[in-house]
Amino acid sequence: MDEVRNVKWTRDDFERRRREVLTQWPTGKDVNLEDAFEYHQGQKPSKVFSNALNDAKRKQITLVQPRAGVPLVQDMIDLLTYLQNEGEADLLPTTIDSYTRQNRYHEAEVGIEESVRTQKNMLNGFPAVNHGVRSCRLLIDSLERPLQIRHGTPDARLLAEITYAGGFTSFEGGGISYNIPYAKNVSLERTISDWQYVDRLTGLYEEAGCPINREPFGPLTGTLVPPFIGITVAIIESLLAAEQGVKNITVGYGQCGHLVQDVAAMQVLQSLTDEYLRKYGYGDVNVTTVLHQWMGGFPQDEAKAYAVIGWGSAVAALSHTTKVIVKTPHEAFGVPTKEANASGLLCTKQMINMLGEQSLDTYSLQDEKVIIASETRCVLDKCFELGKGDIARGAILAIRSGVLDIPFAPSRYNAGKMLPARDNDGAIRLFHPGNVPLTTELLEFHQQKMEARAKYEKREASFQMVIDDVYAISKGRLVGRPRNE
Amino acid sequence: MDEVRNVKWTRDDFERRRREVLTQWPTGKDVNLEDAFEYHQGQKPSKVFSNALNDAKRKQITLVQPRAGVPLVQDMIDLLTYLQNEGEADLLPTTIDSYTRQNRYHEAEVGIEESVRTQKNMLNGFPAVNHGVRSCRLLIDSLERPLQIRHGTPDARLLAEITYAGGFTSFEGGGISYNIPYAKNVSLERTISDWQYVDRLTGLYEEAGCPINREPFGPLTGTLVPPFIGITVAIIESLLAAEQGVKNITVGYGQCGHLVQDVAAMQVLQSLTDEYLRKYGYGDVNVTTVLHQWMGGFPQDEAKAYAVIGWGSAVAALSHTTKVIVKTPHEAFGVPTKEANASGLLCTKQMINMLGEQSLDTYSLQDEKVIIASETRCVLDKCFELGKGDIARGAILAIRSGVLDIPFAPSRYNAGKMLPARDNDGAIRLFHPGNVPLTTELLEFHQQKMEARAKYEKREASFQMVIDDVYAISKGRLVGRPRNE
Amino acid sequence: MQESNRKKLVIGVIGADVHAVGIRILDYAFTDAGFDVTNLGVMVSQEEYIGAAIETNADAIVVSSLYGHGELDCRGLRDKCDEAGLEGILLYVGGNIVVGKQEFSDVEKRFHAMGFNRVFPPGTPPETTIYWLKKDLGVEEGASRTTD
Amino acid sequence: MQESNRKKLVIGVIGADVHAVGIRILDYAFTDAGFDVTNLGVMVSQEEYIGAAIETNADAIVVSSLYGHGELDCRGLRDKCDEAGLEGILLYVGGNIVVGKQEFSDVEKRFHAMGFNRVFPPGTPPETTIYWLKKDLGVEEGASRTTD
Ligand code: B12
Ligand code: B12
Repeated sequence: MDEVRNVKWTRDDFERRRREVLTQWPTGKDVNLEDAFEYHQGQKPSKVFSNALNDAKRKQITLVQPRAGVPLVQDMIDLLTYLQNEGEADLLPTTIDSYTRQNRYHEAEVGIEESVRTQKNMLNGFPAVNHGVRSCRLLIDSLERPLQIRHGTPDARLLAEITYAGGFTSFEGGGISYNIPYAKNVSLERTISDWQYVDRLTGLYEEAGCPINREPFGPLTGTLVPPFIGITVAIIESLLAAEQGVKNITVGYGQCGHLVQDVAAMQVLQSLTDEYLRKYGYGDVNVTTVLHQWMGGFPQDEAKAYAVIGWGSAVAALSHTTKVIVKTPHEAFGVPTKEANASGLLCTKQMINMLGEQSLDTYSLQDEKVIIASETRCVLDKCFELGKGDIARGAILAIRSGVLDIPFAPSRYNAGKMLPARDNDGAIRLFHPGNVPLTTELLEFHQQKMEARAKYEKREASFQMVIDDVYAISKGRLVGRPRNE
Repeated sequence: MDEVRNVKWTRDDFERRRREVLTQWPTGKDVNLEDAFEYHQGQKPSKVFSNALNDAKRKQITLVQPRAGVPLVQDMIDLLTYLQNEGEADLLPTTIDSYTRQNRYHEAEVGIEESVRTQKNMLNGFPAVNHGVRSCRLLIDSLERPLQIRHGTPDARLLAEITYAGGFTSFEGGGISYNIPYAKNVSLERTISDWQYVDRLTGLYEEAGCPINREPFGPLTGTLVPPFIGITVAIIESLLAAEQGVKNITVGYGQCGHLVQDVAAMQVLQSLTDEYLRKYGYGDVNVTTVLHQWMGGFPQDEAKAYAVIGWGSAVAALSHTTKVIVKTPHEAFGVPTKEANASGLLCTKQMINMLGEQSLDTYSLQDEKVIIASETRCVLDKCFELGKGDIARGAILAIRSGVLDIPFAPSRYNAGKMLPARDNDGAIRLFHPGNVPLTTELLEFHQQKMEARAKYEKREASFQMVIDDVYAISKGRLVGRPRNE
Repeated sequence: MQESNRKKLVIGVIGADVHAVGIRILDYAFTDAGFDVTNLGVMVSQEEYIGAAIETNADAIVVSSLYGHGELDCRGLRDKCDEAGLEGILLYVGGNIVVGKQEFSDVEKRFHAMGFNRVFPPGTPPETTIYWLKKDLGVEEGASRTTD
Repeated sequence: MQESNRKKLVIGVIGADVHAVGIRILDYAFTDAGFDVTNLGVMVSQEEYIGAAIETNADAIVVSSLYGHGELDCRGLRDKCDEAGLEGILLYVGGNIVVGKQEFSDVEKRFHAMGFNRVFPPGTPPETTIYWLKKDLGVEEGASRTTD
């Protein structure tokens, strides 16, 4: 593979790869760009994702979106219709199954057949590649709201081709955020390049007047990710996407649970993404934000799960994110029923609407914003430095060396040297910084926060503390206190 | 009746009335103070309400308490055992039925008989007077947590006698808070005097070394009550109680829905109650606080109800109230099943525990505290002035004249001239001040807030706006926006 | 609608029930919809409804009950109406009329058996009640003042 | 417990599943409880489990599956173990092993039929698994290192 650089692909480069991509599975042959553009151009404006988001941002309201995916087409239509009508969802998803995410289309085919045979859902999502362009359009045409593909696919080129041609107007993922938390053995060179493909494809649609929204996956592993890590990844992926011609980006963040830290993070996410895009010449990109309700382990009790959902909704409302991705009371068990999914939506909607007029203006919010922004700049500027000005190159080197380090990631390309833990108030701090290049003052800040907690809990900061934090919310707390407490 | 004054009753005065009280219903004859003191003194300390509250206050944690009452004794034991064990309730209630609340013991008796006959709960609570001392002790002895009587009884003298002798260690209510929202035709002279009786009785127990916690009913009508109104009533009832020898008081407040206003109100509630008690010579009273989750109309959808419950829990946690009174997902329909009740508790518990370490320190919190405290002082000081220094007298005159005015109250002794409405951010302000004696600056403040909302909504402030606010939360919002919006 | 043509309603909250908010809003909404409303407020006895209905020559009695004792409180109201010469007067009941979340069709049956013409579930919006009142009392839609 | 006496476990997350948190914690907890743990991480194929079990002479294979495809991924594992000469090796499975919230007793039955010795529901704490491992592998409680 050529060395990966953050440079817009030529049409030739793109076409050369494209021939390969479209033959990965038989349904690829049904993709026709001209026909696709026409389909998009004929779409009702209210069904175009970017329109809904830009509109919400202007009105300062927060849209509500579930996750949902089942193996069969008609079931999928029924499910989404239900979430739209009964769940009052503003935006609709199509969550892709895990075989498709690994490009294992043969196994996905088995899953479809088994699901038909057993009348049970044997796949954890919708295998869009196997179903192909026509089935996607059937989905789009059956529903009133904009639809997005949500997945976790390191190589999503064929998936993007098929679902874009199928009429989807938003696509989640990115070269880092859909690799490190979602793969074990795939190199960053590979995924960044494959996502440049997706972004270039998105650019082609934009150039044809068909806006397609792109959404880097903010929460990463969903497990004690310090805000600046997620924000750094979001900004890098925004820069990479913008270079390929993407014009509509939604940057995301997974709720940490600490009100002030979360609101600060959402604000920094928006402002620093805007700033870096402007600085590097992509000032014309529309940036919106998404908050993911708590992405770590959930409590099993449904009433307790509602509390976690409610708290995520409150944070989304108070930080005025453009949209919020919703969990369900079944989270700890498995893919939710449509009723459970709608319940999560309705709980969220009520909270969002109740709190939409309110804002936070705490003293500590200012401090926290300064801290998160400083941390992000430390890492991001170091990435540029490592890449000698090229952020694609820089990101690869940063992750390799642990400058950019994602906790609890399955990928062997991730250093995994940094260890996060909560401070005594519940904010996520660094228990061990690994190679993350923070300033001495910031490192001291984290250290003091951890010491304060250790002192309060009368124990040394240790990996046990991290484990306690991983379990905490599922056991009814935010901070994982010692068991004997 | 003698003129009511805030003066400690003599033992003679008390005994004279007592003979009357204990003969109001046959079960009264089983009350024996010496025996009652002995029963209380033999109680496990962990089952005494005041101990639990003082302990929680010291530890800065928030205890969780449901409402619950069914007509029959064994059902009541089963219900409370369930809420204690499955619902993880820290404090237990016994909610009294509405006939008992109106001293209609004959009708309560019919309700008991009908409930036995039809195997349905024909009463909306537990008729403790009809069941008598022994049944109360059966309740107390069957449970591990402290128990409180929660009711809404203008004349609760016999109820207090029986349930105190029955071993309850906390009793809700007060001469204003259990009259104006709970009665139509009962004079304040009457209820303040009757509650002096209850408070004096409480004092006798305290003097015998049996602490009984008293809790003025903070939320009043639960319908758009501006914070300073509730706080003023709480302080007046605390002063009246303290004079009669009450030593453990929990002042309460019904959540308004606006985060900053609610947290500010809880803080002012604690600090001003402490201040006025100290100022008038009752510095030895232990004051704790309670937040009631949203007391107005609830949404019917259970998932939406969870959002309202969750938001109340979040506010309780962030303001570190000593306890929180919990609603259930059945609120809009009727008295909840035990499962629904436990769900409300578990949702609350999760939220409280997740957020317990966090606090709010917003800029506007300081402003809001100054506003609420100033408003409260305006009304309270005027009450003292009207009563020529006597707060019992002053309260009666203040309510008669609308100086102290409770919105949407059923009592004909309440002026009902003040009209509340929400401002554009959702805080409760005065749409029409009636005779409430605020300073010109405060009146101007309220007026400006209402004008800002009217302008935003492009309509005049009117009673329709108030109605829209009454419905708002049940329809999924906090601020009742015009329908066409 | 002419003053004299206005249909007359007696409304109130029955029994020992003090829920004061809903009835105030119903008063406002019914008046706004063109009815002549006599609002007895909360804690209204069966005798008070009947007295007021006779006095105002009412077309309907609208009983509100929120607190759960509705079933005990409403028993015998139809008979008492008949005895008092109010045979056939329209009787509505609504609110949270029984204890707890019960299957509404059962509840409706029981209250129909008690002589109520219409029985409404929790949270019925004023518009619905107004719609049925007009229908049952033969008020033409066009003639009435509309809420805006 | 002597080094040589330690029971040997092969653990990992099966199939295309990348949930990395639980297995890391199980590794930590099993090691702490005195087992010799070979952790294959996420996305482990049946062949990899078997290879590692032969190589380390393992006493048990602990299969974790979170993402819902457990039923498809686990099929045939027992047969392949038998073919590879691992007859009778202890097979555990746990996590969120099917799609959605299903009646666990049914799920358990299906996985028992597939040859798993023990099947655990969502959110099983490490202590429970350790308890059964010790029981099934005949580890005396007193002899093992305890978690504190
Ligand atoms: C964090 C998380 C993620 C992260 C994972 C990051 C990473 N790489 O690790 C991200 C966001 C990337 C993710 C992705 C996906 N996830 Co996910 N995820 C979760 C979540 C919220 C928490 C998991 C976790 O870390 N828990 C904390 C650890 C400590 O607990 P644990 O994993 O449960 O493990 C413990 C126990 O289960 C037990 N245990 C585990 N294995 C075994 C084995 C044995 C023998 C025993 C005895 C015990 C045992 O011990 C462990 C330690 O205590 C869960 C839901 C939940 N539990 O709340 C969903 C969940 C597991 N995910 C799910 C799904 C479907 C997915 C996706 C397919 C996306 C989608 N469609 O929504 C992808 C899958 C990608 C892939 N190929 O695998 C579903 C599985 C559905 C099902 N089984 O029906 C869940 C249940 C959510 C849901 N309700 O839909 N996920
Ligand atoms: C506010 C409130 C109170 C306040 C009332 C203040 C006051 N004086 O007005 C306070 C705190 C004092 C209170 C006290 C009690 N309450 Co209360 N209260 C409520 C609450 C939260 C809201 C009521 C309200 O104002 N809603 C707003 C108005 C606009 O709506 P509405 O009252 O429902 O009326 C509308 C409709 O129902 C309809 N409607 C009403 N009547 C009629 C009649 C007809 C014919 C039609 C067609 C329509 C109709 O039109 C109205 C306008 O839109 C409700 C639960 C809920 N709905 O969320 C419980 C609720 C009504 N209360 C209840 C109870 C039990 C009590 C108490 C006994 C205390 C207790 N055990 O918990 C006491 C009773 C005291 C007494 N003697 O009456 C129960 C009734 C239970 C049941 N039926 O099974 C409820 C349902 C709560 C619950 N789930 O337990 N309460």
